[in-house]
Amino acid sequence: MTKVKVEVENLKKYFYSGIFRKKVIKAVDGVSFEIKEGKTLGLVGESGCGKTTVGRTILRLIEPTEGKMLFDGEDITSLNGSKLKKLGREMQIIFQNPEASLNPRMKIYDSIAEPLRIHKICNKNEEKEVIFELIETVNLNEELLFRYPHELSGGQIQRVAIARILSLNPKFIVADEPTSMLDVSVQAQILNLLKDLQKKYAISYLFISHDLEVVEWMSDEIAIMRKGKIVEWK
Amino acid sequence: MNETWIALKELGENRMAAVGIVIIVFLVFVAFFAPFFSPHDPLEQNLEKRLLASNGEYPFGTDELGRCIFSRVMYGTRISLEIGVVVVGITALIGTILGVISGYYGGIVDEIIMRAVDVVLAFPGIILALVIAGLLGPGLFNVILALAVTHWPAYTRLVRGMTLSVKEKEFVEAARALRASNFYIMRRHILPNCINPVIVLATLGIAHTIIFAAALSFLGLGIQPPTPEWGSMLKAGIPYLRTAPFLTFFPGIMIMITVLAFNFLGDGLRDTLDPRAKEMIMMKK
Amino acid sequence: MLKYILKRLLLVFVVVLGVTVVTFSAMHLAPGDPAEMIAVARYGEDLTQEEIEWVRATEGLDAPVYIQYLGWLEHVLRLDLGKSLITYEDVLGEILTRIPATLVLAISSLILSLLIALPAGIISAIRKNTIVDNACMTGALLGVSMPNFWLGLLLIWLFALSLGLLPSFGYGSIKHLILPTITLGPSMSAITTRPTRSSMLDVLNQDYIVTAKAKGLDERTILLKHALKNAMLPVITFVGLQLGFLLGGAVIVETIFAWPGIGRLLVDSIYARDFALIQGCVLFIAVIFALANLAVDVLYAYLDPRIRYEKK
Amino acid sequence: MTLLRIEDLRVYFNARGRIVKANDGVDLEIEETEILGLIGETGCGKSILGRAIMGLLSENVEIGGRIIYKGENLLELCEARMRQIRGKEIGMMLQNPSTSLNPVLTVGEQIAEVYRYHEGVGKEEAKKKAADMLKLVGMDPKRMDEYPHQFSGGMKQRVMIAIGLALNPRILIADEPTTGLDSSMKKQILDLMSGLIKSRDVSMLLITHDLEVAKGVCNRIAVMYAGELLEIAPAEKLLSEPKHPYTQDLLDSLPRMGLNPIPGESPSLSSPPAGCRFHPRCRCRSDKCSEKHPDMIGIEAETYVRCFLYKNDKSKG
Repeated sequence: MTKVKVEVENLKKYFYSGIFRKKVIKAVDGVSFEIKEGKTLGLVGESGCGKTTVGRTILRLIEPTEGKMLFDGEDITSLNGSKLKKLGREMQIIFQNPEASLNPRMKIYDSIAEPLRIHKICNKNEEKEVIFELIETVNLNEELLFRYPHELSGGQIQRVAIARILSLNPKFIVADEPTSMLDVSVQAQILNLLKDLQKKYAISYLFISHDLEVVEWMSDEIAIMRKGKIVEWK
Repeated sequence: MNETWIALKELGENRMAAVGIVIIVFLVFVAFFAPFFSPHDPLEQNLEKRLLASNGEYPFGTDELGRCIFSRVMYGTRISLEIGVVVVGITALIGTILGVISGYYGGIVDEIIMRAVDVVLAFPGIILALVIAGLLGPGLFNVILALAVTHWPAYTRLVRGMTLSVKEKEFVEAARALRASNFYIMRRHILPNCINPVIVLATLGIAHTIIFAAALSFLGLGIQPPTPEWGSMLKAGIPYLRTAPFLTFFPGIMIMITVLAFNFLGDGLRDTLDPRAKEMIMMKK
Repeated sequence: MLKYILKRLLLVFVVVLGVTVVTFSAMHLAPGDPAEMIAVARYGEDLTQEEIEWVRATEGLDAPVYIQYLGWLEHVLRLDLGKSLITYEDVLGEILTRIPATLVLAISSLILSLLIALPAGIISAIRKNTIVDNACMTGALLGVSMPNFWLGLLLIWLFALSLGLLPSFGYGSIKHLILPTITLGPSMSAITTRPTRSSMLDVLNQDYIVTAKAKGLDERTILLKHALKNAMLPVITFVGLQLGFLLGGAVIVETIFAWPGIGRLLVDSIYARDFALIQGCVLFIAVIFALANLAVDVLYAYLDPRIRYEKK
Repeated sequence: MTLLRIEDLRVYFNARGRIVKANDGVDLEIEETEILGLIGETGCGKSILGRAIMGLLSENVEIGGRIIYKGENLLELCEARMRQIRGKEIGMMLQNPSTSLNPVLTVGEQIAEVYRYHEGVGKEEAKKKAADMLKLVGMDPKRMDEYPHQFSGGMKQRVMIAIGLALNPRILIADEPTTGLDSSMKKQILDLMSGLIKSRDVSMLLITHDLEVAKGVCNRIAVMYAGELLEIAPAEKLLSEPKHPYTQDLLDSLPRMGLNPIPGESPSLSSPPAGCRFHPRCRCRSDKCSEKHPDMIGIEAETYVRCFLYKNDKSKG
């Protein structure tokens, strides 16, 4: 039996607004699921249903209001400090908007090197080797390394985004509408790349999208969200 | 080609910016070498030769105490540039740091910083500077202090606004997902994306500060005579406006040229550094 | 809307309080003994220590700074700004007699500046990168770079001293108003021209202008009906912020032209180190500035339907 | 009957020293009462084509070729004549309804002004006609005094339709009318548009990147790639038996066809590859493809393709 990689129990995230914090928006309202090693859970829903918040919360980019999250059986709901930093190597995220997902003032090389430097994974000499290997994995041309993001196409940027998190060797990736802003011909490239990587490195995905067809193609299991709750499983 | 190089090249092609740079280089040269090139000691009085019009010995004439206006104007460059650069250096640095912190952390820190900004901005800048300089008494240090107190909020406001929008960008979230420290994110991701408008504002700020400083001196609340300073020279020239208008003419035009040069440069920088302006507008307006 | 105004008024209160704290602290951080300075200002240089101590005691300067401040504040809340330390005139009365002169100057300068800035900004946006545009923008830069104290002196020299057409100083007739207005108005217009232009350019690049063109509307309708109102909204806020420039400029212009406004009163009271009067002027200017900005923001909110109909 | 004929349209402009050929020799006809889909990926020049027809490109853009409408070349018309055609003869809906409506004018006014301007009717009359138009697009005419920000995205799109169809133009150019809408809303808007267009005998040029959108509504589809058309065919036929390798691959890259990617990236419009513009990504390429630029040829009835795989069939086409 494959083991469970990520487990979410009764996750809730409420946003409060108004002068007396009385207005409540229940962005996520009691969501539970588990994702097995090397498998993909698809999360579908229309805009504003809370699917993005779920992804951000698991990564602890947003603190949950209630609920529990487990990674490899360990409770990560209130992890902090160096343990949380270490978790950053295990769980990563890919974003929707290629235009905004790379720092426009950093060369592609530095963007890809960033995770290596933050987590002090290798020294300067090895760094170069690792980066060249990474871009080969995602099928990018070496020439692009010394350009700026605005000189790249959306598909290329998405590859860079994938390459940079691969350097950490993550076991779980939240893919938040990674292709919704790409052309169909390029969308297929990225989705295929994600699938190949999954096979190669046994990565688990939480694949978030509004496009049911894409999710069906990508996922082993599908949860449909509406108004903060999972309303249907497929 | 290198991005910076392209930007510099574009700046050079911008006629106004080029004029600004040439004037500024010239002024810096004048300030630096004033002791070598000024025909007279700017403080040397010669009461027999007071209020002389332009002549061979005194290119811009002499003032009410018989001092050489040309030499005084040259030395005046020093003090104006010094005030401009020092005030902007301090305020841009402090203002930017506060702005990044305020925008990035939000909450109570933001609240405190922004209320401080409100207090300073709730008051016409020159008047606040005037009150502070007036109360602390004249002198270079007090002028710089008064101008610094009134100028930092401009940077804080600008940078805070930019930080708020950059913070929402996905690359910042990506860095957070990488578990980069807040300091790292501010230094590597937020700051570089705010810096261009700060450079523009700082350049225009030098222009602004030079006028303010001269205004303070003009009102007798800044640099005091006999120090050669353009604003106080103007003030000293008022009684002789009818008989010897050149007393006010030369310092005035120097202020204007200096300020204009920095405004030209700032304007040119705005065109080259502002990515929105760079975008080609191809659809019909 | 009412809630918004109330919130803003509260902020005005906080901010004005802050400003007075700053000036009050500056007064007490200032070098020298305030009691001695006041005594000198009142009675001349020849003073005994007793006389100085007497001034200190009668003016309450022996109390700790925060007590002095709270005392002052308490009087302010009763609309009592105290008496001038030197002339014993009532500060509030003194300020109120000076306000009209400043308002006349500010309003005439504001009108003049808008009459120049709005057409110049709009035309340079429409005729972007033409000679007209370049001329307007260069003119604006020249205007911003022109110190108004120098401009004032040049105008006096030319129109009053050389040509003898206008009075060089004083207050009372339209003629007296002309030179101060020309000193202040155009330099403010120079500041407003650029934002007007860029706001207009911004609007002209919006999709709804393309929609208007696609409807087949003519240039005039598009400019006057579709572009202008949108472009003017940000300019209104900007003009609000520039009121500060106007008040600041008034200080200098009033000094040059011996114009009996509040700006000159402030400068004179600084020269005299008349703390009560300084504090009163500061308070008044801060309140005027804050209320004017509030009025501008309310006007903006009223004119922009996106804000007007926000809560429904 | 051909309503509008585009002949050899070339739209070039200068972007930081490079010549961008946004449209490079486009030939296209819009027939009476048809819905013509113009399909293409980001940056292929399809929106430029729509704006070129309306004369809405800025002066620094170089335009060549001809756009013939009712015997007149639109590219040569004076601004005054062009204004009469815009809105009245050819209507247009822009991509993003949130930015395409004027925020400070009521939606009623934005519809009514069209009548006042083109038909010279009075204020009241125009208002009444605007109310009718709102009703027609399924909105409550009582809301005509509200401002755009008070409406949802789908509602705003309805207002855009009302503006586009207000004067009952002969052609409506709709540029990505469904971007930013949720899938259920997408369908509603498309159904509304195609229904109105059919009932009013209007032709439509539907510009979109979304094959699914084009599928349900279009009669014919033209496929654009890197500034030129690669294939034109009746919609059914194009979707069931695509001829051009690009069209085939594009369909194959849809999720339901198995998400088979096309390798590589679309070329930049300032330096397209020599020969056939698609050849670097094409799985059928031969040496000829990189050397010679293929012409658009008719191969079957109403089917045109720009590819060396096919032979010109002069009897048809």
